[in-house]
Amino acid sequence: MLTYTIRRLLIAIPTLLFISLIIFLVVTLAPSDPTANLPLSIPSEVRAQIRESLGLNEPLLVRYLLWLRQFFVYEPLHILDQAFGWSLATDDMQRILSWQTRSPVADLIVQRMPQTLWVVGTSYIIGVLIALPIGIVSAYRQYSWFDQVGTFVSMAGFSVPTFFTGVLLIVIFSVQLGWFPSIYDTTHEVTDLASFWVQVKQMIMPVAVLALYNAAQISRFMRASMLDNLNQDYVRTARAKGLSEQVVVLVHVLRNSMIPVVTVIALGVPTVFGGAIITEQVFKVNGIGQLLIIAIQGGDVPTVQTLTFIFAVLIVLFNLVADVLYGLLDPRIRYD
Amino acid sequence: MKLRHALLGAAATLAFAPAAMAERGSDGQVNIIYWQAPSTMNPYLSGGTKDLEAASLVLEPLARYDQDGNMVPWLAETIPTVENGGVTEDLTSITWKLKPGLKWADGSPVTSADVKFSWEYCTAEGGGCAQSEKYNDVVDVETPDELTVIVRFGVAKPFPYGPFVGAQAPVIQAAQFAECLGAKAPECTDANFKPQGTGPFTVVDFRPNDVIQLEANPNYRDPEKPAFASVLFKGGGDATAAGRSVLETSEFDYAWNLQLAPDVLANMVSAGNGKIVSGFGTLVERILINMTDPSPELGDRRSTVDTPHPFLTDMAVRQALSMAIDRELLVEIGYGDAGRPTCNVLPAPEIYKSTANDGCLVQDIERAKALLDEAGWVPGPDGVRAKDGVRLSLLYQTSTNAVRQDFQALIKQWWEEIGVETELRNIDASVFFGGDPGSPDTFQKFYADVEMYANNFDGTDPESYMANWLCKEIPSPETQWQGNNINRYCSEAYDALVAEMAVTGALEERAELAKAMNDMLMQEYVILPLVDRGRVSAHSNTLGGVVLNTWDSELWNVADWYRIE
Amino acid sequence: MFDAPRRKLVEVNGLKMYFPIHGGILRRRLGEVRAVDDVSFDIYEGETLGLVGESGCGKSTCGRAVLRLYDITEGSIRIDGEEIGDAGYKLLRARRPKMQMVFQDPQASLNPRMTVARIIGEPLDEHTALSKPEKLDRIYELMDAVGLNRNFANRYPHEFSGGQRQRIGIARALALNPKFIVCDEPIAALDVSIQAQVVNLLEDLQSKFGLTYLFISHDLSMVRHIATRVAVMYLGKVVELAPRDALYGAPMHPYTQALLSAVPEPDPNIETRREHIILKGDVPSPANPPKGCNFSTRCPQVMDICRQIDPEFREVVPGHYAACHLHDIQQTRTAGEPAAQEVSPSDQQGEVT
Amino acid sequence: MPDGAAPVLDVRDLQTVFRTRTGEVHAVNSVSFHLQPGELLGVVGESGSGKSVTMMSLIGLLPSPPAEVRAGRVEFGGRDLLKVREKELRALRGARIGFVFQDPMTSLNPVFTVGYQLREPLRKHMGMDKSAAHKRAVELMDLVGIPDADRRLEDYPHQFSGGMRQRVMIAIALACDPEVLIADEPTTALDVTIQAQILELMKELRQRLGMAVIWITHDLGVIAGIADRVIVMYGGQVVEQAPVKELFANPQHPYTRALLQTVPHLEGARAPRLKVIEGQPPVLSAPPRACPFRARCSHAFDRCARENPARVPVGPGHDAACFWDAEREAPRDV
Amino acid sequence: MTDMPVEETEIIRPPRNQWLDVWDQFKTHKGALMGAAFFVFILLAVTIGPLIWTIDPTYIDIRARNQGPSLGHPFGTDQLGRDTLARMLSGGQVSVAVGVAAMALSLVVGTFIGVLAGYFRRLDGILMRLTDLFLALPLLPLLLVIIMLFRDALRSAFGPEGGIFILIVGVIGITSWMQTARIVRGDVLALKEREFVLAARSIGTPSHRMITRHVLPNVLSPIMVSATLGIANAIITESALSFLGLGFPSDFPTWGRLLFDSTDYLQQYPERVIWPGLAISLTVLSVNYMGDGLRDALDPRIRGR
Repeated sequence: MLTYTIRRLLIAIPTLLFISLIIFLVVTLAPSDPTANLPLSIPSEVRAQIRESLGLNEPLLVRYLLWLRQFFVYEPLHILDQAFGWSLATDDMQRILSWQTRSPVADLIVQRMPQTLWVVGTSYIIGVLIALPIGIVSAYRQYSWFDQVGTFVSMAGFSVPTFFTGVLLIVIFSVQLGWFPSIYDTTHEVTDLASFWVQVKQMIMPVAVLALYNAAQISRFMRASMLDNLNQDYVRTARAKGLSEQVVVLVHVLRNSMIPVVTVIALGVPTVFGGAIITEQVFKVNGIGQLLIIAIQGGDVPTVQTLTFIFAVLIVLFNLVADVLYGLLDPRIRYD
Repeated sequence: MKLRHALLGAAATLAFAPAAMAERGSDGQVNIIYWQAPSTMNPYLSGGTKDLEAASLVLEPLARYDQDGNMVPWLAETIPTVENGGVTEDLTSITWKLKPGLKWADGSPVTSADVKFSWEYCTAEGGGCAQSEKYNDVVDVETPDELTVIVRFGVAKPFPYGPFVGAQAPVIQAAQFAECLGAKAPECTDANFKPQGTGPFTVVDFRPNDVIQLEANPNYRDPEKPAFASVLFKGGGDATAAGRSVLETSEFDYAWNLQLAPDVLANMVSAGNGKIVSGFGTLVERILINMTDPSPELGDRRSTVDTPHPFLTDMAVRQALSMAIDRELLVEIGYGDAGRPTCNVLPAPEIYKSTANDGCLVQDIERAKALLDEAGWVPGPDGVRAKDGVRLSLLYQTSTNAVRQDFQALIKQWWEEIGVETELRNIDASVFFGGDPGSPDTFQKFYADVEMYANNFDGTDPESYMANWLCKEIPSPETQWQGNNINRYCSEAYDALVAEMAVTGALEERAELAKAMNDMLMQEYVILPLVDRGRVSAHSNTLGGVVLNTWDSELWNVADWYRIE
Repeated sequence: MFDAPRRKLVEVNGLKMYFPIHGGILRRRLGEVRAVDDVSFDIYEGETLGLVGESGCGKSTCGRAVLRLYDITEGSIRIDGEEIGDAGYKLLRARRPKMQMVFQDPQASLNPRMTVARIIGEPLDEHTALSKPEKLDRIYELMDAVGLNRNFANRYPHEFSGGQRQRIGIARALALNPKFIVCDEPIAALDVSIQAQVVNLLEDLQSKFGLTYLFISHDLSMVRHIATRVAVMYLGKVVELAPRDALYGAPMHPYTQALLSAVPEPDPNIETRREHIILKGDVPSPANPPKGCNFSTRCPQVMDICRQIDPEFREVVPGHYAACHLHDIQQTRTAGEPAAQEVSPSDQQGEVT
Repeated sequence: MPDGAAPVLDVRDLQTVFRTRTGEVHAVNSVSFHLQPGELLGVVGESGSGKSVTMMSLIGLLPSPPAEVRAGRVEFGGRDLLKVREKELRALRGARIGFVFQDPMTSLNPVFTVGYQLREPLRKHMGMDKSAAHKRAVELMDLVGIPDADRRLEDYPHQFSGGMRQRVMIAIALACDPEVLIADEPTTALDVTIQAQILELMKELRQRLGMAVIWITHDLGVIAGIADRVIVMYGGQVVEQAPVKELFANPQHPYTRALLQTVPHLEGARAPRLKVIEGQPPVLSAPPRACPFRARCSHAFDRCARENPARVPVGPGHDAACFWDAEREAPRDV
Repeated sequence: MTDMPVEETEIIRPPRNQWLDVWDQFKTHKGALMGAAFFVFILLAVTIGPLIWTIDPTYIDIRARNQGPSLGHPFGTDQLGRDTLARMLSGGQVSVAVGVAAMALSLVVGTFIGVLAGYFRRLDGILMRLTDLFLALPLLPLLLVIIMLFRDALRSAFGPEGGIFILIVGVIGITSWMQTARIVRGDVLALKEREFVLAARSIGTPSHRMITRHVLPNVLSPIMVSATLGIANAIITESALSFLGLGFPSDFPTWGRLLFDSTDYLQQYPERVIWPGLAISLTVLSVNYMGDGLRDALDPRIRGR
C-alpha cells in the first residue's frame, strides 16, 4: 500500500506540472483583462501602464516559470515564515500577488477558507448524513413508497438549479418570514451560545440548498451500492446464521456497500474546497467560489491560476485518497 | 455658474446638514452594502468605483464636488481660483492651503509633504497608478510651508482641479507609503488595505472582495462626528440582493447603485422599510456607430480607418436609426426614475447641456422609413433594405446586462420595422471592456456595426471627455487598439474645437465650445444617445443624512450620517 | 486402435506462458506467474487429446496459448506443419480458419447482442467472401450439423438453454472447416443430462469431419470417455501423458493417482470400498512454485530428491510419459521394463491395451 | 436405519412459486420427504429441478418477493416451520439448522474476518461472550481441520483457498451443534482433490457429531459415496426416493435410470457412446397436471400426459412417481 | 439467471428482439414510463408547438407587458410584452437541443476515449491521465478561451445562433465526457476478459471490428444511462451558464435564460419563474427517471426477476 501510494504520488508530479501549464495557458489566453472593470473614464495609456506594472508585458514562458517558482518555492517559504516566525524568504522572493487586490493570493485563500469550510463543508457533511439512511432504506425497500419519494426528492435535488432554489428560499424565509438573514456575515464570530445560534441561522439556507444537492447524488450511489450487495450470497449466509435483519443489513450489507460510497464521498471533497460558485454568490458567502468567479471576471490571472491549480492538486490528491481508502476498506484489494 | 457661486451653494448644503448633533460614535453601527466588493482601499491602485468609494470613507482630497457638481473645499481652506489668487493668471500653477490642525487617524499631523507625496506616489515609475491622468502635466509640487501646496503645470491649465480633487485623487500619508513607491506599491498590502486617513472612519479589518470593518476616526477634525461608531461595509452579490437587504429585510442601511428594473425596485420600496435616492450625473447610455467596416473578410484591416463602413457612412441611415428609437419607452422599461431620455452625449452639468437636438425624443418610424427611401435604400423581398447590393444588416453588440439586453431586443424590433436587419450579440463585461488586444470582443476593437454602453467623465469638466473624438484618438492595430475615439469619427472642424477649448479659460466660452462639439456629434448621428442614467441607491428609513452625490463618492458625506430612532 | 502411420497435426514444444508480476514504486518486474511452464506434446490427426488438471493448473491457458490467443513467452507451436509460435498478426489471421475453439461458458462466449445467425456467420464474414444467401445457406447447414432448429437463426443467445448455446458455439467453431479444435471445458457449465448430448455431438462431428480435438476438462470420467490420449497438468507442467487406457489403468505419476482416486464413482458399491488418496493442503501459487518437483509439497510418496531436482518429463514406457523421480529409480533398477507395478488393485477391471 | 424413529424433519406437500415479470414459475410442487435423525439424505437433480429452492423454502431463506411458499407443512421440533414467526425461525437458523452453500468464495462476507463471522452465531445463539466465542471458534477450526486456528481466525476469507473457505463455512454451520445440516452443493465449486478432502471431513464429522444432513448435489458420484438415502428431484417434484444402494442398483423412475446412464464412469467398461436424455428440463408456469418428464421419457404413454403420477412404493423404503413399471415393462397399476 | 421461460417442455417462442425485453422491463418501471411520456411530450411541444402557437417569441408588444395568464397569452408576457408561451416553446427547442447535442458529443468523446483506454493497454495510462487533466480543468476560463478562439469562425460558418449553439454544446460536451469515459473504460476492461471477445479473437476478428461488433454493443447500457444523465446535466449547465452571463444571446430564449431573467421578478410575477423552473426541473426529472428505468431494463439480472 505504501509503495503504491508513493508511486501514485510520483506519477502525480508530472501530471500536475502538465495540468499547471494547461491551466496557465487557458487562463492567460482567455480574453479577459485586469483593467476591464475600471471606469471608462480611465484612459487607455493609464491602462497600459497598469498592465505593465502587473508584468503582462513579459513573455508567456517567463511568466509561467516565474509562477512555478513562486508557487513551489517562494510561497512555501513565506508560509513557513508566517507560521513559525522564521525568515527563510528574502525580500526578492516575490509572493504570488492578486492583480485585483495586490495582496498575496495565499492570504486571500486563507481568509476565505473558514466560511467556505463552514458552509460548503457543513452542507457536505449534512448531505452525506441525510443521504446514507435514505440510500439504505430506499435500497432495502426497493420500489416501496419510501423509495419512490426518496428517488423523487433526490432527483429533484439535482434537477433544480441552485440559483433558483437559493433565491426562492431567500424570498420565503428572509423576505416573507424574516427568519434568516439573506446576507451571510463573514465577520461573525462564534463566542457563545447566542452567537452560535446567529451563525446557525445564517448558515441554514445556503447549507440547505447545497446539502439537498449533495444528498441527492450520494443517496443514489448509496442505494445502488446497497442493491448490488443485497443480492450477494454472503447475505444469505448471514440470514442462514439466524442473524436479525438489522444486523444483516446494517452490519453485513452496509459494511460492503460503504466501500464504493466512501470513495465517492472522498472524491467529492475537493468540491468542498472549491466552494460553490453559484450558492456563494446567491447568499453572499464570499468564500473560495466567489473568490474564483470574481477573479475570473476581473481577469486576475495569478488568483485564477493559483486557485485552479490548487483545485487540480486536491482533485488528484483525493483521487489517490479514494483509491487508497478503497484498498484500506476492502481487505480483498491489495495494491503493490 | 461661477465657482464662487458654487462655493456658496456648498456652504448652504452643509448648513442644512443634519441637526442631530450627538457625540461621536453614539449611533452604533451603520451597514453598507455594495454589490461589487472592494478589492483594495488604495484608490491609486484601482480605479474601480467600488474601491474609490470604499476608500473615501478613510481618505480625503483637498477639495471635492457636492451633490450639485459644485466644488467644495475639503482638506483645503478654500478653493483656489484666479479671482482669489490661488490660480496664476497664466493658468500654470495653483496654490492650495491646508486647513490647520488636521491630523491623520494615528494622531500625526497632516502636512503639505503628504500632499506632495501623493503626487509622487501616483507618478512613480512602474507603479501602475490608475489615477495618473489626474496628475497629467504636473511638473512639480512645491511645499513652501507645512500647510501650503503649489502645483505647477507644464502647460496652461484652464481647469487646474485635477490633482488632489475628488475621490480619485485623495491625499495619502507619506510616512505610511514611503517604502511603497513604484514597483513596490503592490507589496505594501497592509498599507493598501488599511491606509491612514483623515476621513471620518478608519479601517479595522479589510477582507478583499468581501467585507470591510471600520470604526470612527478618533482624530477626525470634527469632534462630534461621525455619529456612527463603526461601519460594516459588505461587498458582493448582485443588485437585486443588495436592494432586498435594505428595502425588504432591513439587514443593511445603505445599498449602492441599484441598477434594477423599475418595477422590481418599486416593489421593493413598497415593503416600506426604506427609500431610494437618485441623482443624475454625466453618464449616458449610448449607441456608437462604427464608421469603419468590421466585416471579418478584411482581416487585419477590419474596423480601421482604411475601410469605411459600407452603409453607416451614409448619414441618412444613421439618422433613420436614431429616429426609429423611442427613448422615452427605453427609460420607462429600463430605468424608471433612474434615467431620463437624452439627445446629448454631454448631458450635464447644466451649463454644458445643449437643447439643439431635442427632436430625437420623439420616435418617428415613418419619417425614418421615408428618409431611407429618399436615400435610395429600398426594401428587398425579405423586408431588408438594400442599395447597390449592400443590405442594411447590422451587428449590434453590447455587454451582458439584463437591461441592455432588453434595450437590444426593443431596438432590434424598431430597426427591423424600418427595414434594417439586426443581429444581437452580448459579451461578458470583463471581456467587452477589457483592453486585451488579443480579444476580438473588446468595445475598442469594435468588430460590430453598432455597439452600446454607457460612459461619463470624472468631475464636472468635459474637456478631456470631448477630446475623445479627436481623429488621433482612433484605435487601430498600430496603437494596440488603444484610443478613445471608438466611433472612428474624424473631422477637422471637431479637432479644431478641441484645440480651442484647451486654451480657453472662461467658463461660458468653454461651455459654448463643448456644446458645439456635442451638437456636431449629435447632428452627424455618429453617436445615438439614449438615456441619461442617474445613480439610484437606497437607504433604510432609520438612516439619516444621506445626500446622493453623482459627481464624487456617494459616501462623501458619511460623516454626517446619523441614526433616526 | 491406431493403424495408419499417424500424422502429427499439432506439435507443441517447450511452450511457456509467463504473466509478469509488476510491483514496487517503479512497477518493476518482480517475477512472473508461470501459468504454462515448458510444456511439450503432440496431437495426431483425428485424435482427441484430453488435457486434465485442477483449476489453476494452467490447462486453459495452455489451450489458448496453443491457438496463439496469447503472445507466448517461449516455445514453438506447429499446426499442420506451420510454425505459429512467433507468427505475426497477419499470418495468424490467415491460419485462424484451420484452428478453432469451443469455450467453457456458453453464456459468456456468445455475444449477447448478436443473433445466432450473426454469431455463426462471424467467422464467415471475417474469412470468406460469400454472398448473403450463400452465407445463410452455410449457417443453416451448420445449424443442422449441430442439431439446432433453423428457426432459431434470428434469436439471441439468452433465449436458449445452456446445451443449445454450446451447440451455437460449436457451430461457430465449425464454420470455417477447421482441422483442429480446442475444446476448453466445453461441458463444465452444463447439466449432467446435457453434458452427454454435447459430448456425443462432439464425437459425431469428429468422425464426420475428421476433426482433431484438444479436449480440456477437469472431469476425468468424461475425458476417459472422449479422449484418445490424456495429458495431466499440475501447476503449469504436464506431469503425465499417455494413451487413455494406460493412464486410467496404470497411472504413473502420484498426482495422477491421487486425482483419479479422488473422483467419486457413481456406484455406491464401488465407491464405499474405494481407496481415496487424500492429498494434503492446496496447490502452491504458480507465481512461486516450490523448488524441485512442483508436486513435492503434496506428494504422498515424496523423496528428498524431489525437493531438489525437477524431474524430467520423459517416456517411461513407449507412449507413456511422466515426470517423476519414482520412475528414475525404477528405470535404473529395472531398466527397460514397463512400470506396470504401479497399478492399484482396484483398477484391474480397466481394459488395458 | 430404523424406520420407526421419529423424523427430525418432515416436509409435506411443499409448494413454492416465483413471481416474475413473465408470470409465475412453479419451482417446487408438492414436495414431501422426511429426514431421520443422524442420516445423510442426498438430494439429486439438475439445475432448475427445485432442489435448492425446496431447502431454502423450509426455513424462510428465499427472498420474498419474488418467492412465495404457497402451501405445505414443515415439521421440525414439533412445530410447523411455515407457520412460526420470523423471529423464531431466526432462532432456529444457524442454531438448530446449519447451512453450507455452494460457492465458498461469495458466501462469506469479504470484509469481515473469518473469526468474526464464526463468532457471530455463537454470540447470537449461545450467548457467549467474546472470549468464550473465540475459544469455541478455535475448537471449530480445529474440528474442520484448519491448522494454526488462532492466527487464521484473524484472516479475511480471500486469504483462504477454496477448500479452506468451505471448511470455514462448515465450521460456521456447525458452530451451534445443529440437529440438521443442509449442504447445498457444497463441493461443486471445488476441485476433485479438494472435494475428496471435504467429503472425507464430512464423513468424519458425522461420525463424531451425529447430526442429520441434507446434501444437495447433481453429482451422482458424490451421492454414491456419502448418502444413506437419496431423493431424486425433477421439475420441482420428488420423482424417486430410496436408500442409496437400492437406488443405484434398482432405479425405478425413467429419469433416475437415464441419469445414471448418461454419466461416464471412471471404472468399468467404457461405453462407446453415452446415453443421452433428449430435450431440456422444463420450467413450469403452472402446477403440473401431467408428468413433467413425459416429453423426454422413452416410456411415456397417454396417461403420462393426463395425470401427474404420485409417488408409490416400489420396494422396501423405495418409492417412485411413475406409471411405468420397469420390471414388468408395462404400465403400473395404480 | 438460469434457462428462462421454457414452457412446459420445448421452447417455441417467437423470435424476439432483445429491445422488446428491455421495453417490457422498462414498462414495469412506472416512474420511467411517466418520465418517458413527459419527455416525449416536451419533445413534441417544442418541435410541433411553435407550428401551432405561432406568436413570434421575439415580437415585442410593449403595451402588453407584464401581463398575467390570459387567453391571448396563456403563460402571460414578460417585461417587454413578449409572449411567454412562445418563448417557452422556442426556448425549449434550444434547451432540449443543447441537452441532446451536448450529451451526444460527450458520449461520443467519452465512449471513444473509454473504449480506446480500456481496449488498448498501451493507451490506457495516457488517456486516463488526459481524463484526470480534464477533470481538474476549470470550466469558466476554458469557456472564455474557447469563445475567443472559435466564436468568429463558427459565427461566419453557422450564423450567430448556430455558432453559439455549437460553442455551448461543444463546451458542455468536452467538459463532461470524463465520467462516461471512466465507466466505459471499466466496462471494456471487464468485457475484454469475457469469453466471447476471446472467441472473436480466435476467429481472427481485427481490433476495429472487435470494438464495433463486440465491445460497443455491450457497453451500451452504461452509455445509455450516461446519456440520460448527460441530457439532464447539459440542460442544467446551460442554465448555469446563463446565470453567469455566458449563455446564448439575450434575444435567443432558453429555459435557463428565462429562469435567470425572471428570478428578479420572483415576488411580483411568480408565474414567470414557475414556467421555466418547472420545465427545466420536470424535463431533467423525467430524463433522470428514464435513465433509472433504462438502467434497470438494460441490466439482465434485474430484467430476469
